[in-house]
Amino acid sequence: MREIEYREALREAVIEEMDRDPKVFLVGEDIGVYGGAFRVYKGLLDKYGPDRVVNTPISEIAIIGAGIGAALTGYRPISEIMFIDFATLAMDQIVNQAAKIRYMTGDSLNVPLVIRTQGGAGRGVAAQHSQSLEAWFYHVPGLKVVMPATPYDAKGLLKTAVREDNPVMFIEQKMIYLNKGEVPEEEYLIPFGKADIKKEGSDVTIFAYSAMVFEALKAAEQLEKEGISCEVFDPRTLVPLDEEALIESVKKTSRLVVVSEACQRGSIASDISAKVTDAAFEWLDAPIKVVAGLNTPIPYNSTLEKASTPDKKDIIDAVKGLL
Amino acid sequence: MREIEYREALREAVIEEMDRDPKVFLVGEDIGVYGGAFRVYKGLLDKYGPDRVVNTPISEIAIIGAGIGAALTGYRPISEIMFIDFATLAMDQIVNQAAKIRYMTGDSLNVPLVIRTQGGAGRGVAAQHSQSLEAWFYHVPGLKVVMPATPYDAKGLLKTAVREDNPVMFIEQKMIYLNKGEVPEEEYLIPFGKADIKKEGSDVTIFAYSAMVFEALKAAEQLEKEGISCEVFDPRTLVPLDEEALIESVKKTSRLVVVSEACQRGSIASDISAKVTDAAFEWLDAPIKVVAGLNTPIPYNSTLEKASTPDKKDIIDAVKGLL
Amino acid sequence: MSKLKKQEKISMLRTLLTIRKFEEKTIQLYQTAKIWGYLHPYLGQEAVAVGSCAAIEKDDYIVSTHRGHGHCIAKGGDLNKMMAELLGKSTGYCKGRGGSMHIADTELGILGANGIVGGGIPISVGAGFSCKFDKKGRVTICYFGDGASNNGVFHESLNMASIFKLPIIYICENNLYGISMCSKDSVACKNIGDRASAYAMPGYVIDGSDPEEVYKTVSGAVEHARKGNGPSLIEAQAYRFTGHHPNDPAEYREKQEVEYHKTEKDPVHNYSKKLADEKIIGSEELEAMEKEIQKMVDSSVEFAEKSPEPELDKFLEEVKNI
Amino acid sequence: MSKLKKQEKISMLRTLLTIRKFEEKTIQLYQTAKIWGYLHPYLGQEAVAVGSCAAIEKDDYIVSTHRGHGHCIAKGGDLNKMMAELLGKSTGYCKGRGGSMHIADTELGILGANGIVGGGIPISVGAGFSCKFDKKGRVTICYFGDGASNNGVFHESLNMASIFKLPIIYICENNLYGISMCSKDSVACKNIGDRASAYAMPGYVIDGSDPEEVYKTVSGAVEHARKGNGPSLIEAQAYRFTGHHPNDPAEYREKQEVEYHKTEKDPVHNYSKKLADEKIIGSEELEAMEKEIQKMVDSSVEFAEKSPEPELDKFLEEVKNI
Ligand SMILES: Cc1ncc(C[n+]2csc(CCOP(=O)(O)OP(=O)(O)O)c2C)c(N)n1
Ligand SMILES: Cc1ncc(C[n+]2csc(CCOP(=O)(O)OP(=O)(O)O)c2C)c(N)n1
Ligand SMILES: [Mg+2]
Ligand SMILES: [Mg+2]
Repeated sequence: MREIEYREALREAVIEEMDRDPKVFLVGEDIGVYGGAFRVYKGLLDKYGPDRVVNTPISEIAIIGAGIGAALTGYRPISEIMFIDFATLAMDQIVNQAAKIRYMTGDSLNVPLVIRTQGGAGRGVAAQHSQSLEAWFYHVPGLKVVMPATPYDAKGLLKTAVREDNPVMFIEQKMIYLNKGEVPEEEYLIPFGKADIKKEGSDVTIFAYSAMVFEALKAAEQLEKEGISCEVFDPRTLVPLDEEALIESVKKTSRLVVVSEACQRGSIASDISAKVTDAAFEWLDAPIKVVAGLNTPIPYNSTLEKASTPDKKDIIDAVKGLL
Repeated sequence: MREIEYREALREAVIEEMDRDPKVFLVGEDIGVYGGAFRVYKGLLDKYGPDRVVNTPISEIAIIGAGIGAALTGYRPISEIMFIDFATLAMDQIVNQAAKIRYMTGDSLNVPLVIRTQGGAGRGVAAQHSQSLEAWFYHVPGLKVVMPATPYDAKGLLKTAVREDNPVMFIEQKMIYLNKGEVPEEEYLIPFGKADIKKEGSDVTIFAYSAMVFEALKAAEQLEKEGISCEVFDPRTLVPLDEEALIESVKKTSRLVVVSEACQRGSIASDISAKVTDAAFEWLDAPIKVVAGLNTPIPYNSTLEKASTPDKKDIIDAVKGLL
Repeated sequence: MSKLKKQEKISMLRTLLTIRKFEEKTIQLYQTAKIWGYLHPYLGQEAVAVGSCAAIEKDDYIVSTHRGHGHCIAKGGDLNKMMAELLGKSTGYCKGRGGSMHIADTELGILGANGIVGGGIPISVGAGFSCKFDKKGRVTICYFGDGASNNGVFHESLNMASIFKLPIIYICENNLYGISMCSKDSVACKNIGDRASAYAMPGYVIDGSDPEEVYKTVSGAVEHARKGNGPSLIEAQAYRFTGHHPNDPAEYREKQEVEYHKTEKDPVHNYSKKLADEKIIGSEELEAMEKEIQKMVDSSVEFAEKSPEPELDKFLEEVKNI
Repeated sequence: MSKLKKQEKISMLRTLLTIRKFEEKTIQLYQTAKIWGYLHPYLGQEAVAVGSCAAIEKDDYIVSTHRGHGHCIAKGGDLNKMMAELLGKSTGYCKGRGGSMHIADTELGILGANGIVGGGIPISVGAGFSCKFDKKGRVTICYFGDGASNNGVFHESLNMASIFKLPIIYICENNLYGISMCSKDSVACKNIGDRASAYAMPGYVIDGSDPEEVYKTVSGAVEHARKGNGPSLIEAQAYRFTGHHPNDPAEYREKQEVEYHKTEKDPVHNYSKKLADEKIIGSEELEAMEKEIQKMVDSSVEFAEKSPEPELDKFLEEVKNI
């Protein structure tokens, strides 16, 4: 199969959905000629014109508001927040408005809005451009949270997000835009709430999402050589979460390592740990191990930066600690 | 000992600290003549004048910014966000600025800022005025998170917060402002990171904070009658967390119920569960039980509202489920 | 923009009275604890909603606020569903989930009230995009208060609306207060309407107690918008007759100020008198109208009281799909 | 406000040159990957920082931006510590933790650069309160870009600064672009400086490529502020000579526009020439000055390169106290 970059997969998804449905349009900063900070929208202004590729001022809360208002009135906007760190400026519209409108209004209104953004460390862009804040959105009833790791998942899930009738936080990771992966030429969709076992295994389940899937795979590969068989479980969407598949995997392996790039305190990793403790305590042969970021703002210096988020080695250590 | 209201305890703390240190001042909406939405600052404008009780326009992000800038330059402001739901408008200043400035600037600067706010359900003020969002701040390195349950704790911790050299989220709960409790006339301070066992017990530890402490106490009282002895563990400050005391309590009781008013998915309750699983798995006789809010925007209708946050009964059920 | 016909004037008066009586009733119900949570009465500002909604069509949009009953009624909202919502009943606009601050009606283009001050302003931008893209000549009215005009969302939204020439009419209801802070103290410049120049859009400062003045100004702004010339900002000066909410004694206001507005600037009283003076409505007709409206309001209460509470089981089921 | 003395002019030229040469060096280092992350060069805007910082005292405050090296140098920042920070070293201003966008120096009143566009604007309000409360006549300069002026924080902060009459000088550096969006497209009104009227404060639109014009205007605003008359807004028009960052080819700009500014509006070149024409500095003197500055910049690189990396163990220890 052909291989394309993660960002190309996203672009294809957007193009297919914009061609399919004239109600889909894009709003965000520097998404015109510039094509977006990571060039996901490169060429789209030329293709669709300024009414469908709305290049905005630096006005995060209005970017989300524009998406919500259009969504309420029949459109299917994709609002972009350039860095998830800047979502801090738009939290009212995301959390108090988009997430709650359908519920609060007794289903009178609904908000088919996709919010595309990206987070994570690894590029030396320091504390205000490297956060992993997905746990905030995960904690807000009314938001879907999607964090694809591969080009294949990115494309299939973004297309599903555009067709979803409720707001979706679609969170990418800045280090994987240039990763290549197999993506079929034919159209496909990936349903929300359906995990993907990125590698099967029998001794330990490693739950990992977004860029951490690759650290988990590297860890699994090395552990394989040492005779330890790991299952790499990628939920792909955190809300809804494929709990059933997760419990099944844990029942099979009896051991769980949960990985998240975000800082450990209050991370989604903790939540998964609590969930599985509650649902599958009797199946566990060892305490669940959480591997997550340090409780620190992300430092600029690259040695420190690397030390502040988990990698292959941390996962290997955690797995070995369970056996 | 004399008994005073929670809000009076807060007011006393503010007065004592303002009298002690001329650098302490207040910023927020309707805190002048009006005395704040819950009248915590009643009379303070008269007492201290408009330079120390700065009544602002409805400008949440500037209210926090005003606090940060003053804190950077030698003052000790208390910024108020009327409802924690409105902190969504100020997240950049709280999270990207206040929380990170000391770290990012290599300790050149620091931010002795207290952010007072309140959250929680119970007053029929629906989805945009009833959230429990402490998990967001808990997840942000660089913020202290304080959530006192009693007038005594409220006063002692607020005084400590004002003297703390780093930003503090001081989160109250709207239903307990009129609660009365014993507060000595003499000055006292309560250190951060020091839990308070609100009731000793031997069979199960109930971890609860803020208003949930009272539900836990009610549950414990009833369970006592049925011969089940519960220890009610109130961390008082969530960051820093008195992990040591918690582990000790769990070692004693071998069973843990964690309670949080916030919606369960991604709550602090989950995080505590994960922490204790990791640190005291071998001491546990049963899986940790999380009792938390439903994953829903808080409804207006009071029957539904009540059903959406935990109460005594939910805690009793959880405790019994462990035995 | 056409001149108001006699029938239209009577219709405006009817709506003024409807809002007035509806709000008086909600305050009663609040004081007897049938309505709880927050309630922000629209008393004193009726002419803003009435004059502005009279200037638009059913398929135009409005974005409302926490003080939103008036907007809703003026746009054609159903009193029964409103009252049922205030009582938290399953027949309410929001099935009892929202209460006073979240009423919406898609059919009528009511895109929702809002518990967040200024929360609707960014949303109006998106509705404005829809109106522009649809090319059906639709417009959006966005209401907000003097207090909201100091929030950052005002700035971002009006700037964006202007650069994309969105057909939006921004109506700032300056009722002189946020909760307790006077707009003379909270707004740095003299008139909020003057802030329009910062966004290169037309700005107006008008008497919001006069429905015809509101109608006229809004009609002009609507025409401007429908022609593709973009948004306008209208500061409609009116007064909040009650405290911020029914239990607010409003000690931060001078008695005189309150008295002045209640006696000199009561939109309902003044407009009744005007139409009487113009012989558009006779005193008997007016009395009949008032009675009829009162009956409607009373029957909305009856409807609401008889309506069932939301079912707990259903709620627990619904929550799984949030 | 005093007229500039000869020595002061020379000092301004020296600072212009220092910023110029520092920034040229950082771009080199970025292209050889010694500096990583984000780097936003100040080339072309030097006169804004220089003219404005010349108008204030050491104990006055500045609040800077992501494009902040110029502000830092003009306020007296230490080149060694700056360069060491850019190289992520433990001797840097932020001990290597912050990088380009977070440099601060309490002693010099530099309250920090910022990675968030507009992030410093609300902070300036608090610094302004301090200045006001202290009654020592201190002022705060708050820098931000044309792009930032469209963010809500601008509105809330300027409104608040005005109603409390805070001694703040808001300097909007309009370099014509956000990242790629031209301020002619992003700002709804003609001049950002004109937005001052929305906050009832004096507004100015000036040539930001001329350090003396900047100095003069800022001095006036500083005097206004020190007298207790509150804030001012100054739009200083300048141009970003590079792309948004060193790797940005800036295809969204016309070549002509770039050429025009580089040839006609180069603040460093123009001011060198002016002082030469005014016989304030001779060509040899200038050459010597340039050499000396180049040496200083080079030695800052040397200092930085020789400096130790932050220690990992210490970091892990520190993290426990965050
Ligand atoms: C963002 C936000 N801040 C504060 C509040 C609390 N609050 C509710 S209404 C109100 C006053 C609003 O004033 P204005 O915009 O003038 O509207 P009015 O109440 O006068 O109609 C305030 C401060 C809120 N709901 N939302
Ligand atoms: C809140 C926020 N939104 C977006 C960005 C991404 N960003 C970094 S610099 C920049 C352009 C800023 O433009 P301007 O304020 O004119 O400053 P300039 O770069 O021209 O100095 C943008 C959009 C950011 N850092 N912060
Ligand atoms: Mg008002
Ligand atoms: Mg710019």
